[in-house]
This record gives sequence, structure tokens and C-alpha cells, in this order.
Amino acid sequence: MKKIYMDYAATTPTHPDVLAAMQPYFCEKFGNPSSVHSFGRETRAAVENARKQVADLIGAKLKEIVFTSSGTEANNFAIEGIAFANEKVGNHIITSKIEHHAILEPCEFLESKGFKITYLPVDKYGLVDPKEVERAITDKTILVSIMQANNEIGTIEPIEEISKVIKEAASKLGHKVYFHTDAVQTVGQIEVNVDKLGVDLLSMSAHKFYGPKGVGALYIRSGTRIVPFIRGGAQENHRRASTENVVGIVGMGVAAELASKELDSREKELIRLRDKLIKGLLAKIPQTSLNGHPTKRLPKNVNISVKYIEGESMLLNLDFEGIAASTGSACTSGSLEPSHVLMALGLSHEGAHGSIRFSLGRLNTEEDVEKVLEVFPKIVEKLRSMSPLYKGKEEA
Amino acid sequence: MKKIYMDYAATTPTHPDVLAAMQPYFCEKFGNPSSVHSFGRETRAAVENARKQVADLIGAKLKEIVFTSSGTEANNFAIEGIAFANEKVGNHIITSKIEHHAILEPCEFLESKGFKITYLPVDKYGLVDPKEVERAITDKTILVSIMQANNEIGTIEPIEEISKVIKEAASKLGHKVYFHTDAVQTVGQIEVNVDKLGVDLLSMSAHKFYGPKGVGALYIRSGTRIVPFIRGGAQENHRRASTENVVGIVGMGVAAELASKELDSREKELIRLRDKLIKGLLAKIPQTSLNGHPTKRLPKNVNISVKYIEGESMLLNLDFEGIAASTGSACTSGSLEPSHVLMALGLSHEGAHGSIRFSLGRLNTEEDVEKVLEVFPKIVEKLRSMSPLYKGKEEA
Amino acid sequence: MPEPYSERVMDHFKNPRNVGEIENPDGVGKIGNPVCGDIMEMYIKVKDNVIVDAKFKTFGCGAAIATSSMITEMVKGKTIEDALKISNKAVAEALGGLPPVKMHCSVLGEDALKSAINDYLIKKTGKGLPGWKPRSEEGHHGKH
Amino acid sequence: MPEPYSERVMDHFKNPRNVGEIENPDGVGKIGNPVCGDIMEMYIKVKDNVIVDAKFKTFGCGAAIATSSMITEMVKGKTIEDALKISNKAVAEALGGLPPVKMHCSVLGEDALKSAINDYLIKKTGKGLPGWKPRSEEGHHGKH
Ligand SMILES: Cc1ncc(COP(=O)(O)O)c(C=O)c1O
Ligand SMILES: Cc1ncc(COP(=O)(O)O)c(C=O)c1O
Repeated sequence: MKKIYMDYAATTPTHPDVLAAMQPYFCEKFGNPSSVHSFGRETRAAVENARKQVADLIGAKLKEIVFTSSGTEANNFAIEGIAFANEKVGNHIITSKIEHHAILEPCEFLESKGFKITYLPVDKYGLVDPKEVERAITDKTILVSIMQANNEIGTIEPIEEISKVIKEAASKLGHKVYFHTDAVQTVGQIEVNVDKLGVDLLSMSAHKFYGPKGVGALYIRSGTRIVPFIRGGAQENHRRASTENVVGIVGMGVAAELASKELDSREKELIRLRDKLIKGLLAKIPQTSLNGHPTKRLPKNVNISVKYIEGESMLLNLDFEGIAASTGSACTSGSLEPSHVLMALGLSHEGAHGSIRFSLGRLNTEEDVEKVLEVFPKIVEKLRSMSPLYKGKEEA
Repeated sequence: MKKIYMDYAATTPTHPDVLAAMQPYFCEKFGNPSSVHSFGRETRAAVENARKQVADLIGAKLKEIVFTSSGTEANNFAIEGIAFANEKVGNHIITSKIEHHAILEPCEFLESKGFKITYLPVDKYGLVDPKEVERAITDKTILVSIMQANNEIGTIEPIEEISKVIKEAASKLGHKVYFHTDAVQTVGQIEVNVDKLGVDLLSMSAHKFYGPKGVGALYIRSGTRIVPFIRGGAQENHRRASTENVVGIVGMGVAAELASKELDSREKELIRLRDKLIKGLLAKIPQTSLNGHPTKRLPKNVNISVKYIEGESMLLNLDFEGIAASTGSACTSGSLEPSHVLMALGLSHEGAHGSIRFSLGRLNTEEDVEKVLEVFPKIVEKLRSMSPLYKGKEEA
Repeated sequence: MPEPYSERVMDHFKNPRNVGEIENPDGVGKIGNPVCGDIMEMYIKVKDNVIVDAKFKTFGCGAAIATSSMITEMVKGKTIEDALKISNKAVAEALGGLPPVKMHCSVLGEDALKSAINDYLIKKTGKGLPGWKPRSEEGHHGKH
Repeated sequence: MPEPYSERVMDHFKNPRNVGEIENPDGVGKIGNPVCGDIMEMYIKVKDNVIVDAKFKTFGCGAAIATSSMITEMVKGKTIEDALKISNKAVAEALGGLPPVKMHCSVLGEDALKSAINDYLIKKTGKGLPGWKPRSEEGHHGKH
């Protein structure tokens, strides 16, 4: 059976060119980039080359890129690093209810350390209202963190507008209010430019755009006051300690370069497949609805609620057919809670438990979409026939 | 020119068997281990298998191993995780003056958050005295962190004795005093068994024993109260968020298994080479002295002070001859400070600036040692002839 | 980090036994709520104190469906007294174990069965199981 | 994270020019201290206000040795006045740049030269460079 992978938002296979570029750095070019000798100089040059590739992808300067071990670490670093470096200026942070847990949990940690956090609501499409950001800013606000696009529902937030609002408010306050965006779901997938967006910090993760797992980066605009998150060495310009993950960093660099080149074509093709899949699902299966915004939406993201049945049982049935999909975020699939993102949209518990996400990528084809459209309606039918909620609704 | 790598304490080349085991996890078996579908189940099984391999190497239980992105992260996690989880019990932590910066800097961070840190001195060999630990414990002490072996001078600390002292003191106090050891320089290189050592937490890093860079682990004894360091997901049993670095984890597992098998033979061979190198250097070059303990010493470590000349200039000259060595710790070689470890031994500034470390490993041979013994004395002579400190000491 | 399901769980999930409703059942149990994402309905037919048929409808995850399937299999042919002895642990064991995070599904299964028996007893004798309350409603939903 | 040295630094480090002492020098400068790990001694021979020879001895890193070598090359043939115009930046530039963390070595070089000239002037005229103090002793050793 040919397997169909439609969980690219959870992780992607490493691009063969990325793997090829990484190969020499395991056994041959293995020096510690901090070492003075030739083994070290060689890998240091490789790390700096990758830094350039990543910086170029998002329109940043070399020195503004700090490599981390993941998107989660980049998020933790941004939130805690800004908070602890600026706590004398203020102790208030603004974020949204639909952020990834890698933002929400550091915020909760900071609450236990005396910080105040405002969690902004979103509208039924998952959009944050820049006016709400404006209203939430106080003279104690030091940081706003709003994701560029949501991983579950794919909604793309109005980052530029939010940036404008923050800058205006900050100039009135007379102190800096930093603006961070979690761009883990966008970098390498849609255009991301730090100056256009007007952000001070931006998180990335290589494995979401055909780089390896275990490497990410935080963009930190020059002049930003931030303390290190991982402490204990002079690496990364004293901003992130530990022997550099040379192989991973080289891989992230090449993945970034590939993405710059292929961005437009990847995006167009995915939008085509995405819209075909959304239309097909909504047409073929009664009582389904799209979650997230219809157009301000990641090219890869299809998220629908299927009434009367539950997410995991859909996934497992799809898996029997060789189709890999997901309910919301993979990171919390060990939990029983319904998705906090879907709940924030105003969905019922049932609706939140009954959602499924297909996320598309490089290797998906038209046939893959057709296969899903053929298989999935049958699965829904089977599960609905078992559902106590569906009774008497067959005719509706 | 054949290059000779003698900087294995900084990092090691990935073992070819380790690389081979990792290969399939880039492009083929690439699923997110948190995913429900077959792609995810496959990598989850691989991660759990690696956990077993690492647990077996140090005599731990499966659930006691948490994978991290490095030794530095494991150290940060241990220190901050224990501190923030137990701050209601007490705010006092004991460590030593010769710890890696990955321990010292989190301690300094905690000082700024209201914790009190005692930095124990060491004797001229770099040994911590268990009696000093005993004396330092107060009713506020929640954590003691003493490295198993020092990365610069190779001295192996009396961990078992310190553990006994801590347990006795804790039973009198009536509260738990956790004991952490930084075993980054020992795991996979000498025997390490968490029960024999009597530790509650233990840090490891794969790239120090022929695994890949960018992956480490923290051993956490069952029942330990600790909060996560990287927050935002249910991975690693809710103890360390972020999509697992599957490739790195698989690599660490295989490196651990190889180490278990080859430990004894590796150790014997290294001790033979080490002692030949130490003896040769001290005999051939006047006015040199060994740093660290003569016998309680890592099999790979040779650290000597060469009077009247400076470390980096030795390194660069060795590099011209294709020999890779190091002065102390690679992580701080961007700094101008003399090594805090050598200073703690009571060395003069000159002595601390004039030290060099050769660290041996798998691929070193008898000929390599002979080459160093042939080349290095000439380098010393050249540099001494340029040194203003050496004047008039030629005849001494 | 979901732990994988056992083969038997997967078998009962893939081919659930006894799906559906019983017309004119002797007892019906409804348990669960949409908040936790699992809802079970169980129907039993009783003859001479023996459960001669059992069916279910379930909204829920793989473990919830497999548990429903397994428990309906287990009760068929049992007396009411023996059926009441079926604990959630027994169901989980019969399924070759459940991941810890899914153990509550087996509690739900036990509850659904007891609730159906309770309904049957009330209908038949006018009073139900003495002091019985669904365990699944004790609020196992902590924060993770 | 040491930044790599330029080719010219490596050349002057590998084959340092003017190593040694001058017998009966006209001026000697000694600068630096073991705390920061760099000690330089500079010797000059002056004829008709022109530095006709310069030599050095240095304890220190690659940059310290290369700087000493370069600065002794640069001063030879220069008048005292022109030699005093050699700034640490000029030395660093002549070396094709120095890594930021090593810039203090060029300051040390400038200081050693000025100190030697100062010594020469004192010997010759009875008074040294007006108001001069080694910049390298201004305490650049912050914590990293
Ligand atoms: C929006 C968002 N932020 C952060 C993360 C965390 O990234 P990583 O898996 O690299 O830690 C993810 C994905 O897991 C994500 O989708
Ligand atoms: C004793 C010790 N602890 C911690 C570390 C940090 O390990 P890593 O490079 O994996 O972050 C090192 C090496 O760099 C070390 O030698």
C-alpha cells in the first residue's frame, strides 16, 4: 500500500539535498567550532555559512540569528529571555489564547515568578484584533508575542498591523515594547521578512521546512535586551551556550536556501491541493465545517470539524488506509483536553474533539488528495453509524 | 600531512556505526514520535529503544532518562529544575569552583533570583573534599552539584563519598538534598552507574562519546521533584517539550551501546597512551608540570603547564604541524580570562595561561603520541626563545 | 507522546463487536460527556437473570470504542451478579492493557455497563444498585 | 567562538620578524602583565631621530606575537614623530584586521612602542611623552 503523508505541519522529511550537505560533518569534519585548530575552524566556517543562509531567508543580519535546538527552545528563549532582561522596565506580557504551548507554558512559568500575562481572545476564524492588542498595552508592558500562523487551524495573523500598533503605543510610553512572533509554521513556507513584519524576535524550526529535527533559531533584532536561556559558554556570541549542533545547523542552512528558491512554486502548488481538498471534503461529507480563516490561511493547512465523531478514531481509521493526518497539535496528543485553539474559536467540546487536520507538503500529489476524498467519507460514515450523537440526525 | 586529533574532550567524530544507524531517520522514517499514525509509531519506538540503550549504560530505569539537546541543557535543567521545584524547601545550593560554566552560570542566574550558592574550593589536584560538602550543608540546602570528572584537568571526584555525606546530612535535616553530577566527561568513557555513585541526577552529552552533537540526556531518579526547563509540550513524559530530535536520540542510543561493549578496552588503551604522553612530555621539556591528579584521572586527559609561554601560541604552532589540541575548555576560548579551573588549583596567572590539554581518543595511536613528543618540544623551544619571561632562565 | 495501543485494542477498534442498539432493551446506560470527548451508550437484554445480548454506541477515541466492544463481548452470557464483578481493570487486561492516559476509557466502560444494569434493576425491582454512582464522573480531568 | 585570524596575522605569527633583544638599546618598553596573559618587551635603536632598529620579546597569544612583529617592522626607518603616530588601529589594519576579542593586543603593541619611545626620550631629554600612560592599563578586562 502506498502511504500518504499529510502531517507536514507536525514534521517533514529531511530534503535529500539537506541530508547530502550534512553528511561530511559527522565523521570527517567533526571539530568543535570553538576550537582554535583546523578541525574547529572548518566547522566554524560551516556554522557561519548556515547563519548567512538562514538570515537571508528572513531578511535579517548575520549577527541577528541565534541557533537553538528547536522552535520550542526559541520560543522559551524569547519569552523568558526578554522577561528577565527587562523586568525592571515592566512585568506585563501580552499574548493570545491560541499560541502554541511553547509560548503559553513559559508565560505560566513567568506568572509564578511575578509577571502578569494577558491572553487575548480571537475571533471565530482565529484572528487576533490589533485593536485588542492596543487596548491591552499598559505602562508595564515589555513584550507582545503573537504567532505568525497557527499550527492547528492555519490562520495567518495580522502581524504588520499589530507591529504598528505596538510601535505607536511604545513611543507614547517612552519605553521599548518588544514584539515576538512564533513563525515556526511559516518560515520556509510563505514569505517571511522581519522588517516587513516589524518584529524584534522571531522563532523558527528547521524540521518544519525539510531540515532536520533538533535545530531551530531565534531572530533577535540588533539592540534587543535579552538574557541567554541556555547558559554556560561563549557560543553564539554569548547568547546560547553549548557545543554547536554543527550537522543540524548546516542542515537548517541548506533547508533555508532551498526554501528561498522554491518558496513561490511550493506555495502555489500547495494552495491548489489545499483548496481541492477543502472543497472536496465539505462537498462530500455532510455536516462538516472548515476551521480557521478561509483565505488568510497557510497553504498547507486543512482543518475541519466532522460532527458527531471523534478525532482520534478518524486518525486511526485513516492510518489503516495508509494515510497520516493529525488532530490539532501532535505535541499534546498525549492529553485528554480538547484543543485550546479550537475552544478559543468558540467551538463546542464536541466540535473541538471532532476535528481533523490534513497538512500538505512537497511530496503530496493530486492523486493523494483524490485518495483522501475517496477514503475519508467512508470512514466518517462508519464512525457516525457507531455514534450515539448521530442518532436521528441521519436525515437532517 | 597526516592530521592528529587530540582534542577528544572538546568533541569526538561520530562513530561510523552510529551514523549508519541514524541514516534511515532523516528521509524515510521521519515521523513525529508524538503522532498517532504509523510514521509516528515507528519513530517513537526508535526513541524508546534509544532510551533503553542509554539507561542500560548507566544502570538506570527507562523512565529515568530524559533526552535533551546537549550536556549544557542537561546541566541547566538539573540546576534550575531542582531549584524552582524545591524553593519552598530551601534556597541553598552547593557546587564547586571548578564546575563547567554550564553549571556555574545557571547558579549565577539563580543568585539573581534569590538563591544562595556555595562554591567549594578544591585542593591542588582539583579534588573536592567530602568533609567540605558536609560542612557547607545547611537546613536550606536543596541541591549539591559536583562534576564526576573535570573537563580541563581530568580529575575524577569522590562522588560516592560525597553522596554518603549528603545522605547522612539529609536524614538529619529531614528533607531531601538532591545530588547532581555533571558526567559529560565520563559517560561512555569510564564506568558510570547511578546507584553506585548514589546520585539523583546525572548529565550526559552524546558528542563526547562518539555520538552526534546536539543531543544529551539527564538522568532523573524516580521520585525526584523537578520542573521542566524547556516548556511547552507533553514529550519526554511531560519533562522536556519539543519535537524529539529522533536522529540524534537514535545516534546517542547506539553510541551508548557501543560504549558499554568497548568501555574496558578503550579505557586500557587510552591509559597506556596517556601515561606515555605525560611521561614523555615531562621528561623531554624542562619546567613543565602536570595539572590534575596523577591517578584519579580521566584515561584521555593530559594537561600540562609549560612555564614562560602562552597556551594559544602553543596550539597554533601545533596546528601548523597538523596536531589538534586545546587550552582548557573550548567553550570559553573566546574569552581572555585564564581558566577558572587552573586558578582554583592555585596556579599563578602565568601558569594558568601557559597550559595545554591533549585529550586522547579512539583513533589515536602510539605513533601519534610519538609525533607529539617529537614536535612539541621544538615548539616550546621556539616560543620560549621569544618569551620575555624566559630570559636568564635558560640555564636554570 | 501517546503510547501505542495493543494488538487486541486495535482489533476491537478496527472490527468492533456488538455495535448498535437493541430494540426494547431491558436496560440502557448512558455515560460520559462531550467535555472529555467520550460518550457511551450501552444496551442489554436480560433473560432469567442472564445477559443474553449487549450492544453499544460510542463517540470517542480508539480506546473508548475498543473498550465498549470488549465489554459487550464479556457480559454476554453472564448473570447480573457476575457482570457486576467485571471491573475496569479486567476489561483493560482483556484488551492486553491500555496506555495510562487511556485508562479512564475502561472506567467509562465499566460505568456504562453498571448504568445499564442499574436501569434494568430499577425497571424490574423498583430500586437500582445500592449507592452506585458513575466513577467516571468523579472528575479525573486534571490539567496536564 | 574565536574568530579566525587573517592570513597576515598567521604569517607574522608563524615567522615573526625582529624577535630578540637589542644590546645597548636606546629605548626599552615593557608592557602587560600575566593576569591578562600578554607581556611585551620592545627595544629600539635610534639614530638622528630615526628608529633604525626594533626588536621584541613577547609572552602571549597569536595576535600578541603577530602585533609585536608587525609593529617592529612598521617603526623601522620612521622618525620618532612618525612612529608616535602609529595607532593600534593602524597596526591591526596592517595585519588585515584582528578579531574583536583580540583588539587589545594591538593596544598593547602601541603601548609597548610608546613606552620604548618614552624611555628613549627620558634618557635623552630628561622628560618623557607628556601625560602619556599605557592605555592597556585602563582595565579592559571585563567579565565575559
Ligand atoms: C507554532 C509552533 N510553535 C512551536 C513549535 C515547536 O517547534 P519544535 O517542534 O521545533 O520544538 C511548533 C511545532 O511543534 C509549532 O507548530
Ligand atoms: C564537564 C562538561 N559539562 C558540560 C559540557 C557541555 O556539553 P555540551 O557541549 O554537550 O553542551 C561539557 C563540554 O562542553 C563538559 O566538558
